[in-house]
Amino acid sequence: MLYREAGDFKTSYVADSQTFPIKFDRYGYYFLLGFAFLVVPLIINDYWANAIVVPFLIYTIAALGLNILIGYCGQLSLGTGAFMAVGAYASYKMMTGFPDLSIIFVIILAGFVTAAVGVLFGLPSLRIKGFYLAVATLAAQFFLIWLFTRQAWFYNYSPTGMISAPTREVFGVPVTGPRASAVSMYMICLCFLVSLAWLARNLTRGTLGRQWMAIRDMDIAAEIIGVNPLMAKLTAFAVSSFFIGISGALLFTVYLGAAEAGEAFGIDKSFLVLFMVIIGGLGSIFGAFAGAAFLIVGPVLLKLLLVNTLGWPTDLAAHLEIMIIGALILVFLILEPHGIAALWRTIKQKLRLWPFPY
Amino acid sequence: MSSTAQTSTSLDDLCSIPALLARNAKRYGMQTAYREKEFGIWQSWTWAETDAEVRAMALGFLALGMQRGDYVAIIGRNRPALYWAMVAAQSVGAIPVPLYQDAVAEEMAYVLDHCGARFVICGDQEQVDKVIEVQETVKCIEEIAYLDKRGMRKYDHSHMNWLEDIMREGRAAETRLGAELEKRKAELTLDHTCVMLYTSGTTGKPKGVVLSNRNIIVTSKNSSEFDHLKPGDEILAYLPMAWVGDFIFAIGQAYWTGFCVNCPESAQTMLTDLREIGPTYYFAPPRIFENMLTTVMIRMEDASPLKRRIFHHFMDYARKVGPKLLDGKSVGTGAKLKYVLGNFLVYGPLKDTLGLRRIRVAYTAGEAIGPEIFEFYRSLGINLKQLYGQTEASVFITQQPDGEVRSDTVGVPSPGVEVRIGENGEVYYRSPGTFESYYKNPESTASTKDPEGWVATGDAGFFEDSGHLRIIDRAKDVGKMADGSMFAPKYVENKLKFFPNILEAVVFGNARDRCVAFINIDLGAVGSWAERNNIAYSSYQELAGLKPVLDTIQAHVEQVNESVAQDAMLAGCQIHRFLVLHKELDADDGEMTRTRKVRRRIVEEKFADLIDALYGGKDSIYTETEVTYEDGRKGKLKATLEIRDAKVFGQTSSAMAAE
Amino acid sequence: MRDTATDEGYVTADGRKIGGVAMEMKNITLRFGGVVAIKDISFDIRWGEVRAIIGPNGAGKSSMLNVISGFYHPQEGEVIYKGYRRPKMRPYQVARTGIARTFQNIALFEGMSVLDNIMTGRLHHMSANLFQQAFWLGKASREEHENREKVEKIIDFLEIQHIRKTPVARLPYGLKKRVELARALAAEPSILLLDEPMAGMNVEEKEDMSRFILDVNDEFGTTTVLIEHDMGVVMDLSDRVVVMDYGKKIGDGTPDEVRNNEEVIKAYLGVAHD
Amino acid sequence: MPDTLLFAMEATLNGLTAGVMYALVALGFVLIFKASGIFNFAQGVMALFAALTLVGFQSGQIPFSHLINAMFGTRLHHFGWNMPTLLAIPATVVVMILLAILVERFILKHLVNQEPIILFMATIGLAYFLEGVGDIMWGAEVKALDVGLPKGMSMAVDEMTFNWFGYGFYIDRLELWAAGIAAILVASLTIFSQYTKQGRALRAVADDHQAALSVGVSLRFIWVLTWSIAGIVALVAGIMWGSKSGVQFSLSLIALKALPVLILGGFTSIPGAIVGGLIIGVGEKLFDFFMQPIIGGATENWFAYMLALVFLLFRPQGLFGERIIERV
Repeated sequence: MLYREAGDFKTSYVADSQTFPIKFDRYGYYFLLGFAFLVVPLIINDYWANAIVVPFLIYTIAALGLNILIGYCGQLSLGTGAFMAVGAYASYKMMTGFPDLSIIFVIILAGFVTAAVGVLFGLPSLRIKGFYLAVATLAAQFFLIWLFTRQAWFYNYSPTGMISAPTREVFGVPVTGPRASAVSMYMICLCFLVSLAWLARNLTRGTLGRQWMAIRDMDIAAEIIGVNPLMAKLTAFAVSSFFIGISGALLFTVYLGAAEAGEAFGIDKSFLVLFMVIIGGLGSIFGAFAGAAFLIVGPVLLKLLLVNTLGWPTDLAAHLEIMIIGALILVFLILEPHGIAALWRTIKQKLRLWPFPY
Repeated sequence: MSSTAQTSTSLDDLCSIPALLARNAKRYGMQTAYREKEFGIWQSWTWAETDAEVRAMALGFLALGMQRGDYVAIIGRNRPALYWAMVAAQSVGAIPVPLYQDAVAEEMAYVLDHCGARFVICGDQEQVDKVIEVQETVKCIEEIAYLDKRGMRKYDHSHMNWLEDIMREGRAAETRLGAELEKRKAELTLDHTCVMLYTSGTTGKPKGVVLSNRNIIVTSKNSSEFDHLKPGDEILAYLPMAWVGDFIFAIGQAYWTGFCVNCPESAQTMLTDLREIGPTYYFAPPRIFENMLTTVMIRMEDASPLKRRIFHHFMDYARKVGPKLLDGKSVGTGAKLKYVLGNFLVYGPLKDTLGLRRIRVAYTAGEAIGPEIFEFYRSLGINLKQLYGQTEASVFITQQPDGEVRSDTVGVPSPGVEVRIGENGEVYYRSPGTFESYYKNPESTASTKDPEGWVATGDAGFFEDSGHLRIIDRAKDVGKMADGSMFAPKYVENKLKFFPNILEAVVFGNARDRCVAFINIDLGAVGSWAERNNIAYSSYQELAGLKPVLDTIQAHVEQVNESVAQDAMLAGCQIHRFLVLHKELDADDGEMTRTRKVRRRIVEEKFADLIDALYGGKDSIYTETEVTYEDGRKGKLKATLEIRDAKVFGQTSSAMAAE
Repeated sequence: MRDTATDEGYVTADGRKIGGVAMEMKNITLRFGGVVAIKDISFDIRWGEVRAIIGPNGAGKSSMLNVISGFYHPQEGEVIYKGYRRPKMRPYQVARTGIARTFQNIALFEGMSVLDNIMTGRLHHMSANLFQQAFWLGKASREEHENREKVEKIIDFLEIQHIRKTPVARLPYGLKKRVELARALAAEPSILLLDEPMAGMNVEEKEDMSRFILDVNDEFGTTTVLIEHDMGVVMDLSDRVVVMDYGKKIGDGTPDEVRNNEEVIKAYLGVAHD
Repeated sequence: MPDTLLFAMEATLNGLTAGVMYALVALGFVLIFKASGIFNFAQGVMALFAALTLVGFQSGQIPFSHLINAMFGTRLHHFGWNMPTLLAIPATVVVMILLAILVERFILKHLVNQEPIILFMATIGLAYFLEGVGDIMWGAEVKALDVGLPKGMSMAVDEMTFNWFGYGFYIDRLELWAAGIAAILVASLTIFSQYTKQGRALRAVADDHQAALSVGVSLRFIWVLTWSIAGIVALVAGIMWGSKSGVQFSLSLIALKALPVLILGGFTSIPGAIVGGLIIGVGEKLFDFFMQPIIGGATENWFAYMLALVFLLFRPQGLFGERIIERV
């Protein structure tokens, strides 16, 4: 209905293969960017930043990463939590080890460290598939968490076993530590998210992305037509872990400020991100955003409704939340196995064909 | 005369298509001249690039030894390179002769032989094969060039070239032949032949219509100014290149105004390509608009009830308001607002999915278009107009100016065209577009075009008070009634046939005092109506005899009478009595041609008894008719037909007019 | 019979020049555990020819194709390719030596569009590294569009423009087969392997496919090796035919030579009823 | 005899008994995986749920009392009577069978012939759902479970070992019982699948879905059946684990522990599950026993997975799983 496509034709492959080939979508996208960068910073307050916006941004990054691994390369992983922890602890060690190093670099480097670890635990994927691989990643999950909780070096022998982020500034504005303002937290996460989403798009649109998908759809055939499984899978693990590592680093340095591997990056985190990817839609970048939004905003609204409005005990609300999330996942898998992204696609198609049914 | 005189002076520097190309390359160098959907995207060429391509091709042609006055046949679907080939041929002083690509070898053979083409330029293997077949009989062909390399490797290339190769040689020969090419281009004047187009004559062999540069360029100039065409306009070139219209739109007007010509990927993808491009200037014969409308309706049938409701509601509204708005008449603000809403919900998306959203000017011509079809597009806010023309006139004879559009006229004489009605009602015209002659056929030239340059169209028509021409019928079919007033059966029959319920109609009345008609109902339409109102019927004959059916038909007839009564000249053609035939007119029984044209004479003889009954004033008649069944058996069909009187209008006035 | 690698090609009935030996199978034997799939088979493939391997179901044709494409590694015998003995390679390495193939039961990437599927065939021709791709720097995007151009030529050649952007999962069987051929062609292979290209097709589709196979060989001079158990089709397509039965080679030569070979006739009468 | 060795032996014995628990849960996985190719991640939560329900019945709790109170501001908690264990257990069994039916009715039926990954995800969703429901039904606080199984140090073992080595091993009697019950369970399952009609149907489906369907085995019935059995196995596991260390969320985590067990044993082999369970049980105890001094304790958290991982690299199809031949 809203689409006006007559005369919106392509005279070059560059134009034809752009991210938003349809003018209408393109403008919508520009509008959103403008809104996120220019309007939100003016209206955002601490509550919104902490309750919804910042976690949304951070988890979207993680979801993007996991989506690359599962959605694009078809390698199931339950180690997300641990990889986020790697990012977090790497950034912590670097911040404390090299106080003058810019936080930006710290976070990016943390990403690279995680990528390395990811590759290490990705190696089995060359011989193992499906659930078997999932178990292998569980090994990563539990081993790494154990490492971070039991080996004092990782938390600088602090008596509590906690790690806490010192204040760091970007252009003289504190973005981590207690003095960081909502806006600065928001902006740094937003910048990371936008640029990482852009990277993800580039990687998935080109030959590497196609190799991933080939492996996902039919690994044997893929190898026979010339895809090197080793390269494809390991790059997927590396890139995915890079993303996840960065989100972990942000979660710790910017959002939590202080963390303990056990409860900040436990197996439930792995599942949370996994759900984001499933509900959002496997193999879709938009899906990562949708899924994260859904699972971050949903619970908050639920809590607002049950606790603040109906005044129910928080623990009960929490249980209900778990139950509802579980139910939602089932509903989604049954109604639309390909998640919100697919839903969105169908709606869009309808709009484009309006008033015709096909 | 005078008009041509003054234009010719102003056109001295732009006296040929190559000259126009040169101007465009200078003036619109960076603007897009051609686009073609190929390899997934719209390959584009600016005017400057086009100029270079054409030059390379022209030089190549020179290198191949193309002479002044050579005839160059061009066969293939609309593709930029083939258009360039025509211009390139003109540049070296040769004359392009585009042919219908779907023509069978024999037809092709006649044309190629008749114009003595030395060069043939083919789109692809299929065409080349035809030409090679033709070459057994036609000896004049010396060189064949083809555009699409696919499957051509195995052919003997001693007298065959890939167009690309020709161009490469041309570029190589720049220094050697450049000067010669310039010379040849400089020689061209307004009086040189621009193109030769063969009209698929209804009777006898096709005739080669010779059109001079003056014809094409002046006509293009006038018609472009008439519709304010401008650079940046877009057209989709999908109609046969051999058809004069395509030549005028895609070369004449395009080169004059410098707008962009888009070629679809293939015939199958035409509609999707149409949508992608979204032309601003569009021509299509009524048939295409009709099919489009049908598909729209079919697709809407499958839409959800709500959608359908919205759609129909707003479409009905549009029929009321749309045309008014288009003609710039005032309708209250409320109505405007509702139209805007409708535009957002229905019209806009609809036009967009059809690819008609950006249209500024659209034309239809060739045959009468059903008023409701015409109105449908108008009401969507598409500026669809009618024009009347023919090859001999370089298309334009009359056309409808913006804001004066009606479904039943073909508009006012195009700028520079003089039109007069002969005493037998035939339409004559004279214009700068008037063709030079029929190639190698002086006698039919003489018979069509008199010494003062007046050309007989062969159509009968008349001017309304509004100054709009209305075409009635082929002149030879128009007769006189007893009272001497004009008898134009086709005109009335067409009006009847616009009703979906009526499949065929035959009107009689030549040299009689009043008109009567046979009617064939449309089994599909009426049948489904019967089912909807669960009326049982076993046969066509029974259905045709049903009272409710006859009532509806009568209503239709009377409607037609009313509209016929509108214009004095034809008021006499109103149908006083009619009957619905008990059988469908059928080619197997010789009542129609295979192309479903009614054989008037035969019907008249075969159903003489019915005609007498109609004039005799009986109100029913028993008849037996011999019929041929699918399996070839013959049989007798017995029936008693009800004859009805139809209300006629303003009889007296017409009678007076007649006296 | 031309089994010796020495002579320099021959000329076919329709006058095409066939070059020297492209690939030679020397005494190939392949076992799965105890089962012998291929037993001591030798034959050669020449540049520019259409070479068919036919035989009843279970004759070991597909296994042979899998040996050529390096998916199976024969226990005995060697593959001489472009004059050199081919060492044991992973399938993807073999693919990079210019051998592309299609699969008997279609192996397209169901989650991707037709275009992307065909683009995967081009991956040897793309060398932008991870970072160039991540930032879509010059090389990555340039490569992408250069190769898109090549792919579009193939799409045009196989007349599948109208389904360019459709997800392959939605395509009918016949078209899928064509897309798979396109993917193999996109690799610009020196040897093209077709595994029952016409399996499960109706007559008309078969005709189309044969036309395309011939056109490919004709247009690009691609050396083509194809497997079929439907004898008829093969005979008009191929220049030389190897006939297998129960893992053994029972005939090799021009279609006519093969047609008149008793063993072949026996073998085919034997399975005439299945 | 050196003490370390004795301690090691003790650890081994403890490991064996712990392994039985793992084996019990793994058993549930295998059953469902064999019959429906579904990797039922919710098995552990089912155990938790079963245990919670059992306790709930015993103590006569009112289901969803918290929810009801929250909604209507009532103060409900208990019916005021306690159900005898011998009644509570069958009741719980009924609940588990009901659950199986519901699962088939509302989930599996709609997910037929989806890719395994989707089904796996679904069971994760189910796990979350059940966990939430369990907590809401019976409250999330840690509960003690007592079905009258003997507890505490087994004197017999203590004396015996003391007489042999002059050092008495500490073995919890409960764990001996657990081992016994597990053995019985496995035995009866084997008998069931060998000698009953349903059992054979079950095996048929496991071997070849299509074939089974064609001979008229109702897949839906089989699913309900297997999920019920899995439910009962879960109940047993729940009882064991619950009476040992109380009914609490950690119970659902043994599900994760069962994964490596399956890796070792292979997803489709019942004996595999048992053996795998024991290996892991013993392995992690011994590993912890020897490595604790060097790298610190709590290695049970990951040892099992690492073991499985290393193992996978050499034998991707598991201990008893059949070899995979890749075809094109």
